[in-house]
Amino acid sequence: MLTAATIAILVVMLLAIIRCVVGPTLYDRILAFNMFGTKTVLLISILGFLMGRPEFLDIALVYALINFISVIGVLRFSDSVEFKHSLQQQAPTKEDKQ
Amino acid sequence: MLAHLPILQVIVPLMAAPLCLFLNRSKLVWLFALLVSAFTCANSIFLLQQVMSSGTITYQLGGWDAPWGIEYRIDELNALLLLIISTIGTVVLFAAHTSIQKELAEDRHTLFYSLYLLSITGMFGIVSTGDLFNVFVFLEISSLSAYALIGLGKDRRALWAAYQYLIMGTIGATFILIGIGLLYQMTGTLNMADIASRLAEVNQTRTVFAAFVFLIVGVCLKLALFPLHLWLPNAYAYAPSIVTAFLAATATKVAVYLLIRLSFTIFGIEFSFSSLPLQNLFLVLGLVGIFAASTAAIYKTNVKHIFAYSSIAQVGYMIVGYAIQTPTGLMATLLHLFNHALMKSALFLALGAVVYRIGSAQLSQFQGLGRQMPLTMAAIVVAGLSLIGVPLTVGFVSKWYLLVAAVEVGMWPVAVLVLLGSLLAVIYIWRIVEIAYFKPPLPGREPVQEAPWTFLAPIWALVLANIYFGIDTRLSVQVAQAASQSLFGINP
Amino acid sequence: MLLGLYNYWIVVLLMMIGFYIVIAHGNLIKKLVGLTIFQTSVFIFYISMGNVDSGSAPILAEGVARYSNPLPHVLILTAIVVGIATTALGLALVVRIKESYGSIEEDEIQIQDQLTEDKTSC
Amino acid sequence: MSLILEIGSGLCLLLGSFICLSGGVGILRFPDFYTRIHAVGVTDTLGAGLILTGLMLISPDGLVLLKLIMILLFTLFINPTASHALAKAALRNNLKPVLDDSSDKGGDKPSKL
Amino acid sequence: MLTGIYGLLSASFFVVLDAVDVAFTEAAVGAGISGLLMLAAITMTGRSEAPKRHKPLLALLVVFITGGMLIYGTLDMPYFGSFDAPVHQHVAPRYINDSMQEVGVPNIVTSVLGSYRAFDTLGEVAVIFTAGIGVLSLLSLPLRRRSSKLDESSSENSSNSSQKDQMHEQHMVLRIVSKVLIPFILLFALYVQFHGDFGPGGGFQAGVIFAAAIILYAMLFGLDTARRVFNQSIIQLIAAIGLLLYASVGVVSLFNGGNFLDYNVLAADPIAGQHIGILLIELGVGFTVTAVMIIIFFNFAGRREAQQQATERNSPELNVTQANSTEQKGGE
Repeated sequence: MLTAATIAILVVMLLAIIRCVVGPTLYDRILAFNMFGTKTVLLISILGFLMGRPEFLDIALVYALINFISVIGVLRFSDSVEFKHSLQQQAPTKEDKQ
Repeated sequence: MLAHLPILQVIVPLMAAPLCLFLNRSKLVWLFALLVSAFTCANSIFLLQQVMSSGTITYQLGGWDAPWGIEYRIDELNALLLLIISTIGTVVLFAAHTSIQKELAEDRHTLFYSLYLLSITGMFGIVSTGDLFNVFVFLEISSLSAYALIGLGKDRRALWAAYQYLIMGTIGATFILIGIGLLYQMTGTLNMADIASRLAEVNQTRTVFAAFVFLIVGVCLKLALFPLHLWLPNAYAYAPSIVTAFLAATATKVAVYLLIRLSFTIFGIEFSFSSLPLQNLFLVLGLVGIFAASTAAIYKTNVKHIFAYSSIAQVGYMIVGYAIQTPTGLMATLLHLFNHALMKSALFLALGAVVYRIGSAQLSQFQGLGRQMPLTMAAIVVAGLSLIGVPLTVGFVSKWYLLVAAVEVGMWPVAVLVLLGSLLAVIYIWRIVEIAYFKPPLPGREPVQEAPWTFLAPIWALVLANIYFGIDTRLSVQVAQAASQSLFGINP
Repeated sequence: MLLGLYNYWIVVLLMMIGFYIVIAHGNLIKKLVGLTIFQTSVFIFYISMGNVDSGSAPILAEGVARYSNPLPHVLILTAIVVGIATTALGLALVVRIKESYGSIEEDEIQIQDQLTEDKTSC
Repeated sequence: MSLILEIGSGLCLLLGSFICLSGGVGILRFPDFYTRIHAVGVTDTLGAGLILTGLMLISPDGLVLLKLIMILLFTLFINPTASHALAKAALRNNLKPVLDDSSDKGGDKPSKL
Repeated sequence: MLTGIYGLLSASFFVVLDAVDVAFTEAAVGAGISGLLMLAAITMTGRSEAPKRHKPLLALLVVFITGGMLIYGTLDMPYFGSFDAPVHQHVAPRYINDSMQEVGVPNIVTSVLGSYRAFDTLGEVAVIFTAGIGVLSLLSLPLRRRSSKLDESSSENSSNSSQKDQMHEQHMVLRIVSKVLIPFILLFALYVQFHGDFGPGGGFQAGVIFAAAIILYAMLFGLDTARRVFNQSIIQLIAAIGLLLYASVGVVSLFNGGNFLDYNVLAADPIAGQHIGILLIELGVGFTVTAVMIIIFFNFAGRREAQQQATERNSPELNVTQANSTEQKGGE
């Protein structure tokens, strides 16, 4: 049963990576990234049981947290002004530096 | 406390670096850092004395025996390097306070000293450790702080130079890491002496050969050996003057040390020079390096650039001495390590003084400085003569031994080429002298004053050392001879 | 017969990818990303070196006979820290470069440098 | 007793895996961002919950159980929040729900990260 | 962001290979911190990229030579996972068999890291410290400018700040959830810190998690709010204290008559001494790592805000359009 779940999760991770690479928008990528992170958490927990070393759960826990933080981080930074206007902004910054 | 000398050498500057942040007053921090580096200097003199009288010192960190714990192992070579680094570090630091006041913003001063001490720590760590992975860790300390120090330069090109250095340096460090991994895989240990003893069984495997190649290439990246030197000139030219003076005198020396340590102690002479055509390769690279870099130096207009390229050329001399692979050749290399540190730090410090007064290191700005800053320019001339290798200076001593070594094994062409290379040095030194002494001062510029004494004292200390060790060669030659003989396994 | 070494070949592949990015890309941040990949490949190399068939994680527990080799893990912990330190410093440099040059492309920076050099030497 | 637990955990795991798989298919096959986030948001939370419950049923001791519960709680907290934030951010940046053609305004960004 | 996935993937890889501690670190570092830093840097530098590549041929050549060299080297290596490899025979058995008697810590990685090779770890802390100082020296803003900017933004540039508030308002759900989560994260970090003797974890990982929690706070509640709690100079001192704590443990053992970092002399019983020593140095590591990570992130983010304000002040018309667009978005 555990093995089956592992395989299923691996397949889902693969699908998520495909979506992540294909895009097409930034948000799709973030979404796939988030999903990937969740699946990693599950994968690690299951692996811990498979190998009989439940210490791995600590890592899964860290993953859950880090995943959240990095998704928030991506969102916050993609909200920022430069991100949206990075192309328009380059001209003025160049001028005022010289 | 005497038994703990090896570790104190590293640990004192390491602890002083965070302490700097507590003091937070520029002058106070400077005094503190100076005190610390003076301590390391004294410490290294003691160490050298101890090593010369009673042989190799080992020190087990954490009380664990060697292959399990980390071991410090100081022999003549390490002690010599420690002495060079700590002396140069102290003398250069003496001028730092004056210099960085012009070149750095006020709130960066504390950080500067902290980074400087960390950089010294890293170099001490590399030199004194007997554990291969420890070398990597301390290599990273010294190079990370070097990147940051270079990035502090005023010019924006300093940033770019630091970035290039970072990329090249990290590639080099990663190569070294791969090499360490391969070695570890074949021997199961990280201790240098232990690796050396266990390597004999697996000598013939391709893995060890690959490890050797990776380590050598990694070290050569750090060493700025001729084709891998691209990061060096800009890094030296745009860093703050103090940093240049310190790094130019020490950073490449540490890499040379690593090269020697790797090929002689760990892999053994037979392996190092028989598995690869290392001798010919290094001879050619060294000689080409001397000529290419000296020629490039002739055409540069920034004096810092000139001396940076000359550094690459000097690395070429060291490599030639190393590649001759006789005790005399190695001795010449070690002597040149010592001597080059003396003359390069003097030159770059004097340049720092010039930059302090006129705010530029462009050759065209040097007009008339010979009369306006007589002491500084005289120092540049003397150190420059030493760079060329004129008798009665240190440069002559090391080149003499290099020639002797080359002639001993019948490599006449090498000897001739080394002499020719020195002639190129004459040209670029002459350009500076000509502009500084024989051209009128720049019109429209206020008369430049002589450099302040905080500059002149260390500069002239170094210049006098240049002359002293050029006349009285007993000390340096004795130590270098002992070191090279012990590396070749000859008991004096 | 050579299948016993497959792990190292994956590492080599990763390493080559990372190294290629470092050398060939002009974008400074991409270079750093490549550097990270390069370093990580070395980490994997070390870790796979320390692995033992049917070994377990090196935390002492009852009923476990074989453990993986802990030493590579220790080394790599240190190396990871060194890696993140390098990355942080490199990114800081890139940010400063962007501020003062207005670009993070290698060739544009070189062109600008060339210009300033010409100006000063004239 | 232990047999029942094992059967229960097996069922939970299977169901969870199935739901995860369907989510994976969803993220790949659905036409635009908002439907995708729907697929992922729902299945991720439910699937993860089921799998973790399945693991809890066979956990050997208390500490492990506690950690699993913590992970479950975190997932329950984090996943909806992240999905919410993501959807909101997408909406604010004028990414309109499109059914036929996903080449809308956001699509022409060179999103390479 | 693909770096993030890459970090996650490589971490899972480490898990498969039994390297728990490494997976732990890579999870926190590769997926979390380094990704965040990359993002912060990318937002500051812009995402545009010149498509052209130079000298691909030369690069390929170099890469292939290196790769070929490595493959050539691998040919004589012991097989993957084989127990007879010299790696597993020479030094490592002592760690596995005797560390329990000599150090008394079940997690072998911790005992090697903290005791046998403690000096490497000291070097590692010094590296992190160096990086922190380096970033500080490169990115920190001059004090004068910062204070003057604060004045401006509070007095004349009120529209800007209100816009910022609006941005925070929009993340209501996020903020509340994070408020609930952050204490747990901090608690978890402490658990990792002190549980490192028995399970995966230790000072470095704990420090990263701790810093991540604070970074989360700073991202959602604004940098200035976070700065009020974690003053720049105080964090600097914390970083210094961590390194000093570590080194002074070594110095104390020097004075107690042992070698540097020899914990056996710290207490009457060697095992107890080892415990004290490892605990203290892990604390030191945790302090420094936390502080340095926060320093790095704050300086990146602070630089970004300064840049943003500078461009807004210098280009009013851009500012107006931005304001318009945000209004539109608010309306939707």
